[in-house]
Amino acid sequence: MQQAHPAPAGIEPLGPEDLLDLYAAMVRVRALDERVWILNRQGKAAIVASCQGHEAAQLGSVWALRKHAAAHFCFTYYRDMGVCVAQGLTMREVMLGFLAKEGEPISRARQFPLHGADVGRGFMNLSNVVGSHVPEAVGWALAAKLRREPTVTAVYLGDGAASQGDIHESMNFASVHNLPVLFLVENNGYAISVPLHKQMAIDRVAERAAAYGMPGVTVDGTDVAAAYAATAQAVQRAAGGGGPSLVEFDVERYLPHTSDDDDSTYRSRDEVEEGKKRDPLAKLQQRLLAEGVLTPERNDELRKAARREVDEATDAAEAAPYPGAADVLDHLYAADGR
Amino acid sequence: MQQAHPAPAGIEPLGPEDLLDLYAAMVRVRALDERVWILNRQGKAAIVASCQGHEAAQLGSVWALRKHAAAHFCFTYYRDMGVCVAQGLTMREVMLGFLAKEGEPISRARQFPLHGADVGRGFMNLSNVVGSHVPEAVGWALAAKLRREPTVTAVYLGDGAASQGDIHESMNFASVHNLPVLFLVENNGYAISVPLHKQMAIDRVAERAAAYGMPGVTVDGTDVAAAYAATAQAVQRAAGGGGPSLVEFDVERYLPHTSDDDDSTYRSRDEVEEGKKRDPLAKLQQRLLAEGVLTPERNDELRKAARREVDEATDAAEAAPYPGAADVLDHLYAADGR
Amino acid sequence: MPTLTLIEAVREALREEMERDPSVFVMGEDVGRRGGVFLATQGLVDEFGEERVIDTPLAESSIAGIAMGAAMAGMRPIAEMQFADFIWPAMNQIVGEAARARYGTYGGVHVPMVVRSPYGGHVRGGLFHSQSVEAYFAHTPGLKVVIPATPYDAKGLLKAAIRDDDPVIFLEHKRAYRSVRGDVPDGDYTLPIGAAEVKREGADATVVSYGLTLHYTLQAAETLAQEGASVEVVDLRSVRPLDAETVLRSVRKTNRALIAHEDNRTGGVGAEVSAIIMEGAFGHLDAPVMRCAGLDIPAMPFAPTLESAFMPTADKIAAALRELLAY
Amino acid sequence: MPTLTLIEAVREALREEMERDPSVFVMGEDVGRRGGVFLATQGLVDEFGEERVIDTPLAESSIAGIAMGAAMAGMRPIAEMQFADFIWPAMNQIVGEAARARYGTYGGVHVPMVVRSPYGGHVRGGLFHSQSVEAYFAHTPGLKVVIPATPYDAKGLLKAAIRDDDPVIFLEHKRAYRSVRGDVPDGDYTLPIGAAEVKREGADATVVSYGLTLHYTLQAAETLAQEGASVEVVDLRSVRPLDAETVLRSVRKTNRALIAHEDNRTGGVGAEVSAIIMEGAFGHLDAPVMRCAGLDIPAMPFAPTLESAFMPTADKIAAALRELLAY
Ligand SMILES: Cc1ncc(C[n+]2csc(CCOP(=O)(O)OP(=O)(O)O)c2C)c(N)n1
Ligand SMILES: Cc1ncc(C[n+]2csc(CCOP(=O)(O)OP(=O)(O)O)c2C)c(N)n1
Ligand SMILES: [Mg+2]
Ligand SMILES: [Mg+2]
Repeated sequence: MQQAHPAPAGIEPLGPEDLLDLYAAMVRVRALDERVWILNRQGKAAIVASCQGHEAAQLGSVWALRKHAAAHFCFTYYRDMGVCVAQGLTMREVMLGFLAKEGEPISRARQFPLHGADVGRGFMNLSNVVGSHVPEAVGWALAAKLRREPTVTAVYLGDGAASQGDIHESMNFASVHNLPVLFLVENNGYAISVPLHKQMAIDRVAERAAAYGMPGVTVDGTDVAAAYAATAQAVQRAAGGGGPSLVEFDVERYLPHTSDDDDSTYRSRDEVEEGKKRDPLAKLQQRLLAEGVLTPERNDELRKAARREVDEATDAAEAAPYPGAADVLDHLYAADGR
Repeated sequence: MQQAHPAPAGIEPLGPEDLLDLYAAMVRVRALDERVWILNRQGKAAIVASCQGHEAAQLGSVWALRKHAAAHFCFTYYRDMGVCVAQGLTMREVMLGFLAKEGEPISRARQFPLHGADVGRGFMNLSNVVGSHVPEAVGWALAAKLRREPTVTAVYLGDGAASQGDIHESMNFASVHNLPVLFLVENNGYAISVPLHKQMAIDRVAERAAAYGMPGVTVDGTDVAAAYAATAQAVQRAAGGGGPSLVEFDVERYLPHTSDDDDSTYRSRDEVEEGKKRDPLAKLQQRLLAEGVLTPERNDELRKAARREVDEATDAAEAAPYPGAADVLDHLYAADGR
Repeated sequence: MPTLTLIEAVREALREEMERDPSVFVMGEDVGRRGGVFLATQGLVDEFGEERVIDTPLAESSIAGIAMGAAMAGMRPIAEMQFADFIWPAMNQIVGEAARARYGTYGGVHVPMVVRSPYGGHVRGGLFHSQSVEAYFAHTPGLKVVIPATPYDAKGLLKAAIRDDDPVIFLEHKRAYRSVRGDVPDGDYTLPIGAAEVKREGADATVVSYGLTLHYTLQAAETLAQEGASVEVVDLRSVRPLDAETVLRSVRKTNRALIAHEDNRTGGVGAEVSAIIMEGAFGHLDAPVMRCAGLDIPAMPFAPTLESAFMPTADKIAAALRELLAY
Repeated sequence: MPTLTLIEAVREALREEMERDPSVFVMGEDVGRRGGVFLATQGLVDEFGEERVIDTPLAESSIAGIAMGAAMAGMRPIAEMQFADFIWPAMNQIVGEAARARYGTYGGVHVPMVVRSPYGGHVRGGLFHSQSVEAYFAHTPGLKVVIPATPYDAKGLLKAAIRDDDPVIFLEHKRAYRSVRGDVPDGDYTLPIGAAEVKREGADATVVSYGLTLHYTLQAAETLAQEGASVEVVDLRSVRPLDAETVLRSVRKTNRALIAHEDNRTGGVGAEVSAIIMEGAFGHLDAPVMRCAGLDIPAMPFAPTLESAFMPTADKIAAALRELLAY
């Protein structure tokens, strides 16, 4: 088997089974993502931020956490459907979130889709205030250190978020205290409409890592093996007491920022088409077919199964009622818990 | 004449007259600083943050701004008495501030000593919230750029301030917009009691400059020629459209943080004594005497004149009344101006 | 007179002020090519160029702080906070710095800056795209806080805010942006900041309101009119300075008052208005001053059912008025 | 019973709670070797080590945010903001994040964090070391805001705050730190957060107060007693939750109310208390509820003359009481 991106020293490259697993996961996430966008266009989902183009980074990094840390926890942001699904959020649950229906498990439809917390399944996304979760993730890692727990905390953020003061403070504190935390930057070159060169005078967010004395690396975040390997190395380091790292994934956002956005005023169609050529799903499919790991038949099956799962999830969510308002005051304080 | 610290390329080293000028200024500032500390111990000055140990950095940098920028403006912090005096604040005015008396010119005794603004004399220190002035300085530089004015803005800050998110955001914005602003870091190794290694995992604040694609340099900030030369180079760059720079001055704070502080719990006396060996005033005096630029007689005269000036300033401030409260509501809004 | 939406009025004011005064410029996230996520700044970059319409990095504290610095240096920046929910990282620069600069320098510097921000909900914005933030800033001496309810007020007050020599927080209700239309004269006019306006005359009760809730209040007043009650509606227009005179004049006439706002009830602007009426019209009151406000939960949940439960709607205001009138 | 100063009571509560529960830890600027700039944490690093007494970099937003993260993970952090004036950079983490975490996850996570901070003035702290900040947080659903006036309350309430499963802002008046002494029992006790206390009984008027001003209020009540008036003094002790019951019970008895606090008058806690009395005791009032508060300027000027002009002193409270009683 050909190894396009050799893994860093000490990291065993992903085998065919893992790659197939990852591929299946990416197929599911893509099918789900495409559907919620359609539901938005149908007026059923109020807001959608697509993870298309980011899947390899999201799933590859979770695989690395799973395999190289005794325990891990993910602080996600709105674009991280892939991470949430990898952590075990079901399609039905995701759909309940997009349609804001009764039974939505992580915020009870109080929040935007994919926002809320599921401590049991190891992820949270508390707020829409970009960057705010990063110090919280560092605090989670501090708690793990103080309690001598083996958890590696991963915090996902965009290139835009990296401009926030909170990120500076967080990376600084994490490095002073040598905390087991990974800063995983999904750099898609845009903060909504603002291109990278208006966000920073350097080429890569990873160049910032040196300012905190931590390792920083940029990898092709559309290549799942590369995303896996770079993250795995950082996980090993953190798990072994080596402290924080920054891993930057070079990815593409070839859809508008969210379903509310129209990117035609600030991005040329050529640029968008160029971006689509880096589609992580197509790339992995091509590789696996070429390597014989995936057969066309198996591929068809996977895709059909994903669509079926999405259909069922959609039907279930559409059939569910909106939450009743009787509990609108609940869970403000401990005493208000029901 | 021997040149202990050769100036960077393109920067003419300070001549004997400038050095004598600088020496005289340092003598004045030191005399003033020592007196306000005494006034605090006498219960007359409510709060004092001493600039002893920082004078070469403060005065050397202002001299560089004066000589290499067509115009300049300084955003200072509480420890920058040297900068304020170099910008023209008189001893009497400084004393009115420390004693909070009527006639204090930059805040009318509404604020701590050395806090307020004097746009005419080119400095301001609006607040005690550490680091908050840094984005404001960047905004001042942005205005200069938009108005095509040749002002170089200098913002002074401590090593402690450098941990604030605002500093990250400011340096980033300044570099993206290539603004004529200098970040002048007076690194004395402590934020009150917190030593550098608890503040950052790197050795020097200047290592952060690369994270913004700007030059960063650390110099001996107790050597006035070195402080001058490093700043001059950054000023030239900014004035020439080259954008922002970070200059870090390695200095000593061998007194407690402020007159409210007791440093004996967190600093060994040995460390403090070591620090005193780098006294910028003693070092410059020794150099100028050795080089024959300063005679013992001239030195005596300078010191006596400074003491006399301090005495007069103190007498005047002690004789002045506290401000009346009739105008306590004035200047809240434009309409409240009197 | 042309009929504009509230956001069109905002855009017109921005454009005219930038034309009038070269020291006016706009900065914020996505304000350039994108024209702002609500399109308030649409077209400005084409007309005035990238120097005066600055797409900033995603960093609210520095957006406010840099604007403040430029303002002290003589410019008239208009800083956009993309949603009011994201103003908190800028709190120190606004409340700690900008609000105190003039006072703390005895007039040595001042901060002619406007911080514009879309606020409020009922647009499926969920907990973090729906918040009302005015009470925090209305409590802060040194700031002005303007909240226009109509396109006419929006244009005239935004122009006044830009020309004001002190920092103004200018809050525009997101749901009002396109749902509220009204006549707006072409060309230049300003309205005084700090002057409330009686938007509907009445005799039996006063409702003090502002922003989107003003419109719900007017609907409620109409409902009550059909029930035979005459309700006066006072639009504060700015919550700092707060025009106590106009409020008191109305309450002294009607002898009953309700305050209606979308912000959380506890410690909201309604509390201050209630206290002002207590102090200035105690002897005139036939009933206690009442409040109809957003629920005391942290902003507005996402599900439509929960969002509606949060909102002080026309129905809820009408119900509160009936209670007030029945007292 | 030992007599302690307020800051000694704070220190004792911290020490006892850290001893009791290994998940309690302290973080902030200079809290370690230095023991805090007011010495509230003096000695803790010797007893509990550097892991549980963390000297942080100078960065308030992350101090709050990191504490919040650790709290969600099951720790009980006590984050110190060195002066309340420096809490603004942390506003987003406190108001935007910590206050909403439980609500926004339907109880999925919660934030058992305490943010301690010295507040208030009359210590020559000038514009940036004197501020009262409680109204901002009292307006925020999801937070609790505790302000003890006595050493006894400080110890019992701080222990309750540390054990509370929700974020508590715990404000300690700087001037009260060493000037206020009182009996404090050795060992463990807690006081309920959200319960006001009548600190002096009276019949002719009620003053609602808290913090340092409570002591000035008691002095004023004493003065008025000498003039023949009997004044009841209610100490709120927490301004969110705010114990409306106790306030209303007192006002229904005395029929007159004054609110006294050091914070700026406009939009302060006094406004909410006035509105609550309006709503809950309107029929009992013989006079309008009045307010005696800090001037509406951005915190307290440095010169002693100006500082005194700002403060609601015992004299000013007594004068306000005379006006109230004469109504
Ligand atoms: C503090 C804050 N400011 C502004 C916004 C509005 N906003 C939402 S997403 C976004 C851009 C984020 O870009 P990036 O971090 O690169 O993530 P991406 O969407 O590209 O994955 C902005 C400006 C916000 N949610 N929070
Ligand atoms: C935002 C903020 N946090 C905390 C403080 C309290 N404080 C005043 S000075 C200081 C240390 C500053 O250290 P540094 O920046 O290194 O300056 P230095 O005093 O050493 O010159 C601290 C923590 C403050 N004034 N502002
Ligand atoms: Mg991006
Ligand atoms: Mg320092």
